[in-house]
Amino acid sequence: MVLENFRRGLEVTGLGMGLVFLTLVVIMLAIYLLNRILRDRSAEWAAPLVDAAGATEEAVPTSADEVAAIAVAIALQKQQEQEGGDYDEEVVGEVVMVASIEPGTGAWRGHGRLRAMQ
Amino acid sequence: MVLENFRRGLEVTGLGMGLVFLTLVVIMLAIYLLNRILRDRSAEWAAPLVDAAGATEEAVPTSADEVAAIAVAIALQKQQEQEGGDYDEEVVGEVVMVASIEPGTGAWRGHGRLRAMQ
Amino acid sequence: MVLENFRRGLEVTGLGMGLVFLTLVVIMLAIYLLNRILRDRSAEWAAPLVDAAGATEEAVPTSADEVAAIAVAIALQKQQEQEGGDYDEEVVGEVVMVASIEPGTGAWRGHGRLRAMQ
Amino acid sequence: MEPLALERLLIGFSGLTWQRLVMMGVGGILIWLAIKREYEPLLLLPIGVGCILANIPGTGMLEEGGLLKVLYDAGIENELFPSLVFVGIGAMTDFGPLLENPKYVLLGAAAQFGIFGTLLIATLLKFDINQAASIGIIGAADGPTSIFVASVLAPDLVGPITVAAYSYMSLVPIIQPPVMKLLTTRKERLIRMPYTLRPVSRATRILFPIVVTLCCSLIAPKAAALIGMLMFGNLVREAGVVERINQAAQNEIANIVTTFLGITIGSTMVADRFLRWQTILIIVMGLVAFVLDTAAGVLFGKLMSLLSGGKVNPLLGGCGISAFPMSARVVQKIGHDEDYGNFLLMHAMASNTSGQIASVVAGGVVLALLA
Amino acid sequence: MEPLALERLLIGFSGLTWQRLVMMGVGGILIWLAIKREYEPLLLLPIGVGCILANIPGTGMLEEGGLLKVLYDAGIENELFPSLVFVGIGAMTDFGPLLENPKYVLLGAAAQFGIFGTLLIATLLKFDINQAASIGIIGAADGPTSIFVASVLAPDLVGPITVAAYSYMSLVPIIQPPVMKLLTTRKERLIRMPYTLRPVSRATRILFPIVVTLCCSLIAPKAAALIGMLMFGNLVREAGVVERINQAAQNEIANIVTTFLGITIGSTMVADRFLRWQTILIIVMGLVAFVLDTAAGVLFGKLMSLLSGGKVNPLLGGCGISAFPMSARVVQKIGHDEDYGNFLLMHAMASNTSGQIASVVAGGVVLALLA
Amino acid sequence: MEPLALERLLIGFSGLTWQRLVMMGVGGILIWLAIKREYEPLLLLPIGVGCILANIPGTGMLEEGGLLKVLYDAGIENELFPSLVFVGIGAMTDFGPLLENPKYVLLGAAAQFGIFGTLLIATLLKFDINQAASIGIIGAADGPTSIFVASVLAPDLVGPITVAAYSYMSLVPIIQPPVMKLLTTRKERLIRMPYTLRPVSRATRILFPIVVTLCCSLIAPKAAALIGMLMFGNLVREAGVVERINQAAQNEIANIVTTFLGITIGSTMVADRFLRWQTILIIVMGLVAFVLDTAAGVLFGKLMSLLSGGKVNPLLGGCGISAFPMSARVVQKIGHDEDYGNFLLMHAMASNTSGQIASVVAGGVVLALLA
Ligand code: NA
Ligand code: NA
Ligand code: NA
Repeated sequence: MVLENFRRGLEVTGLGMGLVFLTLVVIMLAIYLLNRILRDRSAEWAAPLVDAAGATEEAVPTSADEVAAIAVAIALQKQQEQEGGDYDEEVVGEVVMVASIEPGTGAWRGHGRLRAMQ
Repeated sequence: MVLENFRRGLEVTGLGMGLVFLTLVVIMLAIYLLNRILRDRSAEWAAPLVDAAGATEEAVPTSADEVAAIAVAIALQKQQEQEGGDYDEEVVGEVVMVASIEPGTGAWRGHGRLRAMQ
Repeated sequence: MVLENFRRGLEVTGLGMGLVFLTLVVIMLAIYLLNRILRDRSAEWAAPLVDAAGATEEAVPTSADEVAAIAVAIALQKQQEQEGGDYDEEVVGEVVMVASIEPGTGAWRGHGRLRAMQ
Repeated sequence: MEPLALERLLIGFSGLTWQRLVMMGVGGILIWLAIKREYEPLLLLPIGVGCILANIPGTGMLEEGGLLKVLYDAGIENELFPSLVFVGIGAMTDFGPLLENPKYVLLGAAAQFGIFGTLLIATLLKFDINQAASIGIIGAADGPTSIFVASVLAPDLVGPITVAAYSYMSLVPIIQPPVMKLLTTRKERLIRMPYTLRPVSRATRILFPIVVTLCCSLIAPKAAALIGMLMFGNLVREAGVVERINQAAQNEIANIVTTFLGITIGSTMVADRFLRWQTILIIVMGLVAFVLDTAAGVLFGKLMSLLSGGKVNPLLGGCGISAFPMSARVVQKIGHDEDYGNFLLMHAMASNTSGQIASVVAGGVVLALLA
Repeated sequence: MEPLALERLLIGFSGLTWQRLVMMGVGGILIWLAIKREYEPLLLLPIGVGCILANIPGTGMLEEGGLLKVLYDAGIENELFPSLVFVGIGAMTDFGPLLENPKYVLLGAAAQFGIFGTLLIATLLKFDINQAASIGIIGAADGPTSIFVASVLAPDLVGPITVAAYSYMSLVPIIQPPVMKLLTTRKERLIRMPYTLRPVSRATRILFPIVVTLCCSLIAPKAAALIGMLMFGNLVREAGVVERINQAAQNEIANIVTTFLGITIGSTMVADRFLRWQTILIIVMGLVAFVLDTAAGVLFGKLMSLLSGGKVNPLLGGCGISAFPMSARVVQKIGHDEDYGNFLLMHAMASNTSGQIASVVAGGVVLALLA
Repeated sequence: MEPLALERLLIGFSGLTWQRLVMMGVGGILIWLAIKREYEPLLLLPIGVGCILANIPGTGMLEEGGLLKVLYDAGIENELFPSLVFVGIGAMTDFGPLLENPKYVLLGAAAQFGIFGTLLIATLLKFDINQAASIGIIGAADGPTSIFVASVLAPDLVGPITVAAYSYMSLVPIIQPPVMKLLTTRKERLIRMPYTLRPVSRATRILFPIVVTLCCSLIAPKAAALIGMLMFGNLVREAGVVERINQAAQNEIANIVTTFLGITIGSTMVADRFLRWQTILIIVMGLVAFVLDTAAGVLFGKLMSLLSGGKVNPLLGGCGISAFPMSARVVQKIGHDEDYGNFLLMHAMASNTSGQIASVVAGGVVLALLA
């Protein structure tokens, strides 16, 4: 019984590792293909615009802008403080993230949500 | 069969549109009635006060102002203390997180919630 | 039947109150014991550190202070722009809302969460 | 390894008929519409994913105990998901404009004619009466109502009907304007409607959802679950003392249910049920339903305009459907384009929210007559 | 249209008995209490809505596959909802004051006498033993415990019992003071209790919920689900390393479950089960239970005061019930009104939180003895 | 009171065997590991609580209608919970590094050898083939996959397997380094891999989850539920137009499910199923699986290094497992410790995320071959 199980296990191992490699090789090739085909067409899939309801799920630009502006100000001040320190990409990325301020429960935002559920 | 279905459909349409109109006419009359009866009594249903637990679910402006004021004070003090001190990367990261100020898990607020569920 | 139920009720009352007191006396003794044993060892169970992913779920006070400070600055500037005009509650309201910024989808924070679920 | 196991291993490929491939393509198109065109992405994206997953052979996800079957039984079969979505919609809807102008309630009733008109046409296209009614219900312009009714009367058609309903709701800004313009004269469209804010007491706002629940449920008891949940949500919104439930309805519950609703509806779109001529007919009929809705609403608007001595702009009738707030905005835009000083929005909102209620009532009535 | 269909169409009106109308009125009153008087609005408002919906004829919502039946089966029948609510309560409760003053644990035990005293009276009023126990459990002053016990011992009475429990919890500031004053002398009420903060180690806070779970569950295994979830919530709170679960327990889970708990409880209040003399007796008995709780607690407080040589203010006994933190605040207020320098709050909190635990134990014991 | 009732009353003590006490101790240890050592606290703490509750005698929580049984049936039996957790993981995972460096996909495949190697060893230890496969799946280094597979092939072993999987995932920073160092030369570890940011188009990011779903599901249909949900989560993340679902997946759904997943898994750890020699073997085999994963990955990394002319650092192979991002960080640290100028993190991330996908595929393949 043990040997029978082991024999079965060998089959499972062979077929299993084979299938895992097969699947991932296919995925690898698919990524290469996607990267090749879609490199130039990325502009076509532009970032989502403000939707028809005038409401986005994301931050409200105005307030976000304000906050972002402030964030930049802080970042710049810090940079000065650090006297030309290693001011890297990270900072920019984080400034962007400030935008995820929740706009509150304003009416139009509510409508934006609402519309998506009816 | 088609005609039978169509005949049935006509019945459904007649009864259906009739009932829809009936329902909405009743609702319309009810609203007129409510508006007439309740116009003068609106003061009676005053806005909900801060509940007995001393906690509201909404944001409490006053405390926010206070917190903001305190924050400014802290920020200013920090600036003075540091005077070009070791402001490290981490701080930038925290600017992003700023936002996660929870209106507080203060004890009384918790009790306000709690009371409602026992 | 009523008397039979009442008799049964007396049994339930006696046993019931007895068991309730028994349980709570045991709990009381357990707390005394815990307090005695663990008073000196409290340092050992230190507060949880920032986790390996560098992300905490709690708010980061420092950053909150900074944002709050900024918010106040905005509010003040707006007030000045309006030249003592109708500076109404709304502005304050917005200051409050700054607090609801989501910490973002920062990569490492995400990883912190992620790690906990795999 | 026995041959059986090998065969089972290849089920993914051996079972891959062209029909399933087509359906995966349909799923892909829905995802594309959701992301690229932003057509109701919260619904169409999960529907697309569900459609793709449901058409992969041999996954067992649609069988007893499988993930998609579990979700279907948990939320569609018993109509839990549409009901819960309505709690969220109710909590997000401000019926204030309707309370200020109760007469526009009638416009919502008129615009439900699309449901019944389409039902009639569908019977002529050889659909049986229950199927025809389910197709007509696309004219409710309301996702949960469509799912609710179709899952009772014609479970096999839930997929295409839901997809049609959500798609045309996204297309309201394209479908409605030509119909509205065709049926109105320029003079009618120029009718200005001054808006005076009439304060509505808090008591009215609180009693409104209760009254609506009672009226609708007594006349159309089968609508009670939907209208009850819609109005429960609205009561929670207006009560002001249950902010935790209000937030839960608008956020936690709405988000979680929406996620699973889409996937589950998508999973009903299996090849052998979806790839029929019927489906194309349903898609076409859905468009007819939206057009008839708009037409009936506008014509009724003209009647009201006539009776009121020209004080009502007939365009308002066109937005008596459930697609909120897109339809109200369409009316505002058309009026505004003709005359920069014409602001119909608040009136249109009243008409539009009445369409929300009327569509649920219509769904309940259809169920009462046929279920 | 066949006559059958027409009859079915009018079921909303033909089935509308006066009893159902009365029940809708009861639902309306509960909503009014929730909004206008703010009596436990998070529970009473949904209960009111559920009550109205359940009494509309012909909706099918209480039948197999209907919305309210689905919710009932999903959460009350199997006692899932009360258990989950307890996770949230545990996560929101700070047992610190109790850990600082363990002796007040006994006050929580004494105040459970209301359960058993009421049970005895109820048997004399011709309720059978299980019904009597379910009515007595109103004296637990604890919604989930009442639902948990009553849904096992007397499912028909879940509605009135739950409504009574939540209503009287809201009325604690009105019910308790006269009883407390009647049973204490002014001299007793003037007893000051200085509060010295005794630091409780983190290890104690973490071990406390585990120890309580073990003690309670071993002595009263039927209480394991409730006490286990209550203490799981508290462990999650004190552990400090599972903030996501802590937040989920206090927010997502608590809000979602609370929403459905109320509607579902309300849906059990159908006319033929609710409109009996029994119901009025239950409402009255509930008041008796709260009064007996308070009286037994205060009398036990007097005993402790005696034994401690006058160092314990007997008022503390009155807040050994589960209604937290209202009851503790009542005691603080009474003490403070008599003597502006008397601050009993922290001691009262200890007594009050012990009432939380004791009430669950009592519920488990009742189930163990009778289920 | 009849003797029967008294006996039932004491069931808590009379049923308290030493085995149950030991299991409560095990639960306590898990809670201690969660809080004190912070080993996957979000999972191990609830598991510990579930373990304690499940071993208290006479609670009825594991019987039909009991809380733990209800949760088990609702989420583990039908594999709903693991699937839903994957939606959250997908929404939290950035596959960007993998899309920039597709060749590292192969490292994820190689590191799955631990699953099969352990399976082979387990068969020699007299486990039957299904049990052996379930034990091997600990090597997926992936909680939900382990639960998913084990609950089908060997439901009795779900408890120890899940605990082993989560525990060793926490121990990755301790288990992997010695294996990695043992199998690589210092020269190999010093290989620097410059990282150049290659922009990945939004279209690629959006199509990636769909393509992965199709590839994996067609080859291993049994993996469709898991991979489908993982990739649904990722699509939701990348789509950018369904932020509500994205947030729900990462927060509401993830938190709620995680809470119950742990308790439910813990509840399978009852004394008579857990206290066997088998359990100890499973714990040991789990460690073997992690070691074999790492070894196979590193060896394959050496092969890639050889074939690429020394441009690939073999350490990358070691993080081709699902334990993300701990494993990637281990590789970064080892490389960095040897050479302060060596930054392997982004490459390691690619390898690590490919391990995420590969582990699910492996789970599906195992199910396809044995279920
Ligand atoms: Na609607
Ligand atoms: Na309690
Ligand atoms: Na994984």
